[in-house]
Amino acid sequence: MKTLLVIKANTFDWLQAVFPDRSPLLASVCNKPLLEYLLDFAILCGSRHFRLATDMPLAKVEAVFGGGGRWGIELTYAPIRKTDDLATALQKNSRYCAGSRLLVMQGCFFLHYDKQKNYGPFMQTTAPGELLTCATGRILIHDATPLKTAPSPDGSPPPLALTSLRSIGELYRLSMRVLGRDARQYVLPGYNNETDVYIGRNVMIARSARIEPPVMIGDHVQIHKNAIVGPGAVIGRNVIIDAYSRIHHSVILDKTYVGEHLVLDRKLAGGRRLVDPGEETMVQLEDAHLLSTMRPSSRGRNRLQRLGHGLLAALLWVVLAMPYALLSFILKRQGRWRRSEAAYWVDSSGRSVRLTRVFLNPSGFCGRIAASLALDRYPLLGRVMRGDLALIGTRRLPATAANRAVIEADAGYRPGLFSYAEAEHWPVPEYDQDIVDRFHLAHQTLIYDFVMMVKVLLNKLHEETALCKSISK
Amino acid sequence: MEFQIQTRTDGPIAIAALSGRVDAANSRQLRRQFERCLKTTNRFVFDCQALDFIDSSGLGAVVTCLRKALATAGDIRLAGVAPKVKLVFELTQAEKLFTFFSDADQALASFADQHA
Amino acid sequence: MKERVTLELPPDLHFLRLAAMAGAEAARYAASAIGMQRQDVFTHAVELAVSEVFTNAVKHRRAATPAWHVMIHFGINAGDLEVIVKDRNPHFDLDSVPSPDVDAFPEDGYGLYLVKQVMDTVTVRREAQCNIVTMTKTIRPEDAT
Amino acid sequence: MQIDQQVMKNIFVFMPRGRLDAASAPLLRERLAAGDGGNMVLDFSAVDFMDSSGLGALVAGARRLRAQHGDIKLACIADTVRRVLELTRADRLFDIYDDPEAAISRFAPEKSV
Repeated sequence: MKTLLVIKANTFDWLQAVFPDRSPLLASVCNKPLLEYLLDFAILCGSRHFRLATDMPLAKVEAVFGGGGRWGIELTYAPIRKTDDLATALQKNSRYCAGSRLLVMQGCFFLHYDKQKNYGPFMQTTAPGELLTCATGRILIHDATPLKTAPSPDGSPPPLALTSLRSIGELYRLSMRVLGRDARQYVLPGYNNETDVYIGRNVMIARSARIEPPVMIGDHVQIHKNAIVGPGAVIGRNVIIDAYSRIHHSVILDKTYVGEHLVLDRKLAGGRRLVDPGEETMVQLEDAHLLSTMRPSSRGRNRLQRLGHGLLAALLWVVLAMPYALLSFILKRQGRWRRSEAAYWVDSSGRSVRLTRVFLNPSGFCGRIAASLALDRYPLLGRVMRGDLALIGTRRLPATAANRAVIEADAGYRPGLFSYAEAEHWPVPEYDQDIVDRFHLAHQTLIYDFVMMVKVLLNKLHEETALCKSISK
Repeated sequence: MEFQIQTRTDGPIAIAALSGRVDAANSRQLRRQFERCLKTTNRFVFDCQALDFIDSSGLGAVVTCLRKALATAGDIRLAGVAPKVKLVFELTQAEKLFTFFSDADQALASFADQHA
Repeated sequence: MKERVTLELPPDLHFLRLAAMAGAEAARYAASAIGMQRQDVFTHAVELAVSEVFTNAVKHRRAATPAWHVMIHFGINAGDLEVIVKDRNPHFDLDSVPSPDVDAFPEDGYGLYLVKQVMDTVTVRREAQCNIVTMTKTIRPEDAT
Repeated sequence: MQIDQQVMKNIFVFMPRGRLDAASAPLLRERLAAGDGGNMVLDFSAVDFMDSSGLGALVAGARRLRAQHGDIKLACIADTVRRVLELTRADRLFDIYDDPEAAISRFAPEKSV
């Protein structure tokens, strides 16, 4: 048995209208992409091949799903055109479709099934033709060869139903239904030690925060003091719920910052957008401290701050001068110290400066010491003293047009010699660090920066010793 | 953002039509005009029919106005708040401080009812 | 794990395949050293980027200049791969190269656009009469959902 | 690069082999231009790499043929080729089949009308 999913961009117009920057093919219910539910179902049906035929860009989907190896199936992709109907899509995949029973899914819908049931026999003995249909999609069985065995009359078929997806409201209600009622029917992401509580990896929950089931929390989430999450909360990946905020019966999409003292009740929020799924109204907030993106805080760049950072930098400059002179000299001779220059944006107004980058090879005794003292950043201390960079701040972005656009859109940019994410030892890809950086930027004070700076330096020391241990093993 | 004073049998009520955006750019102006009016009356209707957007400084100004009105035993009633503007009130819990009416006439009438 | 590999190739399309394949191999080496699950997309991205940049270097060769080589340098680090391509062509500014209007389906001009799409960072600088294109791509062991 | 060519049901079927890059694209461009309009199927089952030069040749070929009321259909593209088509959004320009026969038979009935 094979499965072919035919899904076109226009079936997601409703989602694009509200969240134009999010890939519709990765739209998820309870932190699990719709597509993954379909993959799971296909596997339950005994399908070992799954093909996605679509007119939408696939790069992001491919980055997540790859070749299907993680699910133990072969997942392939086929581009079709906007105007292609189902017959054309089948013809374009005729080689794939030939020679086997084929489960065809067409459109944008949610498929209700039960992971405990065995769908294999049912799928093999059901007569070809349309199986289920809803307003926005259908599933059918194609088979060129007649049935080998007659359909078994007895035994009720396993549960199977479609829900159409035409609006944010429907997507929201589906999330609430799966979380509150149907969770056991699906394989949901996260650890599940307690009934109705699913928690992802690297989740920080303050002691005074409260979690009220049913709740689902994605990976890399921070929930700060006195926040209340649940009942009925689906929190995506890379989300920060700041102090005293409450999330009830709501969905928070990936990469969202929820500020302090806010209440989200029966809402859906993603980035700066806040949606009331009942009324289907949407507002885009401009206040950084409310949702997601932060503006450069006026206190972030004031003179006192700069002076403080400059003085700290000067202190480091003096303390590290000897080790720097000695080690950089040795490492240069060993060919383990190379420097280059590149332009970076230094503030959100579009000013850029050329900064020295040092590539330090941390192998060998001297290399390890140099890396643990972060000597590769030493040449940039002068920039901190001059006020071009903060000692600790957000990740430095190279001066490219694309990054300029990023800085302008998400204005919480204060490039640092070190980034806050380094203090947190944030184990996620670069682009996810940004939200952590921005969080700290909103909370920073001079003392706070000093503490974070110490953390970074300790991390550097620890990282190197950990690396040595893993090498010596 | 004009405050108009309507004289009613039970005393004057000020109506302010908020339109477009209320944000950092004009929230101070709102507060100043409000305070000028406060000398005449402590009962206000903010007609938000044409209000498209409010940010936190705008919201802050409206809440400050409310506190001042309440301090003199008055009130501010909001009329015709669009759903998307109301979302911001809900998010920040400012919603609990205000009474909302579908249009300015009802908001005005509510003061009269109360009086009777 | 840090390795440096440098190739010097004559500015001739006969060596395009060699350049691109070297890119693919460097990427494969970097990816497997870190235990990356899905290497094919990463490897293909680097192969494509090297192919495009080398083609550019050959195409914009100044006919009158004496013999010179295109230098391709791979920096294989623990977390990312860095590719540096150096040529002696007339100055070119990355930001002044327009993106193709993909809706009009032009017949050319996709090269740098593709490079920017598949690599994480692309910068060009001018140094000692050379264009130095630096591209990096981060290796993510596994982006589990 | 080598480009095999045959005619099936009055349709030109080209089968390039190897890599479609700046070194080989001129050859494909030339072969596509040599066809006298009409319809073509490009069987890509032996192409494992294509960059922007190869893509340019394809787009140029498709434009020329379409101006003469013909068309190009692609068959059996590798993932690497598919990604280039997608990144440049050129996948919207071509019908892509996983079987050259299906592409040919899609042309054939249209011809007989």
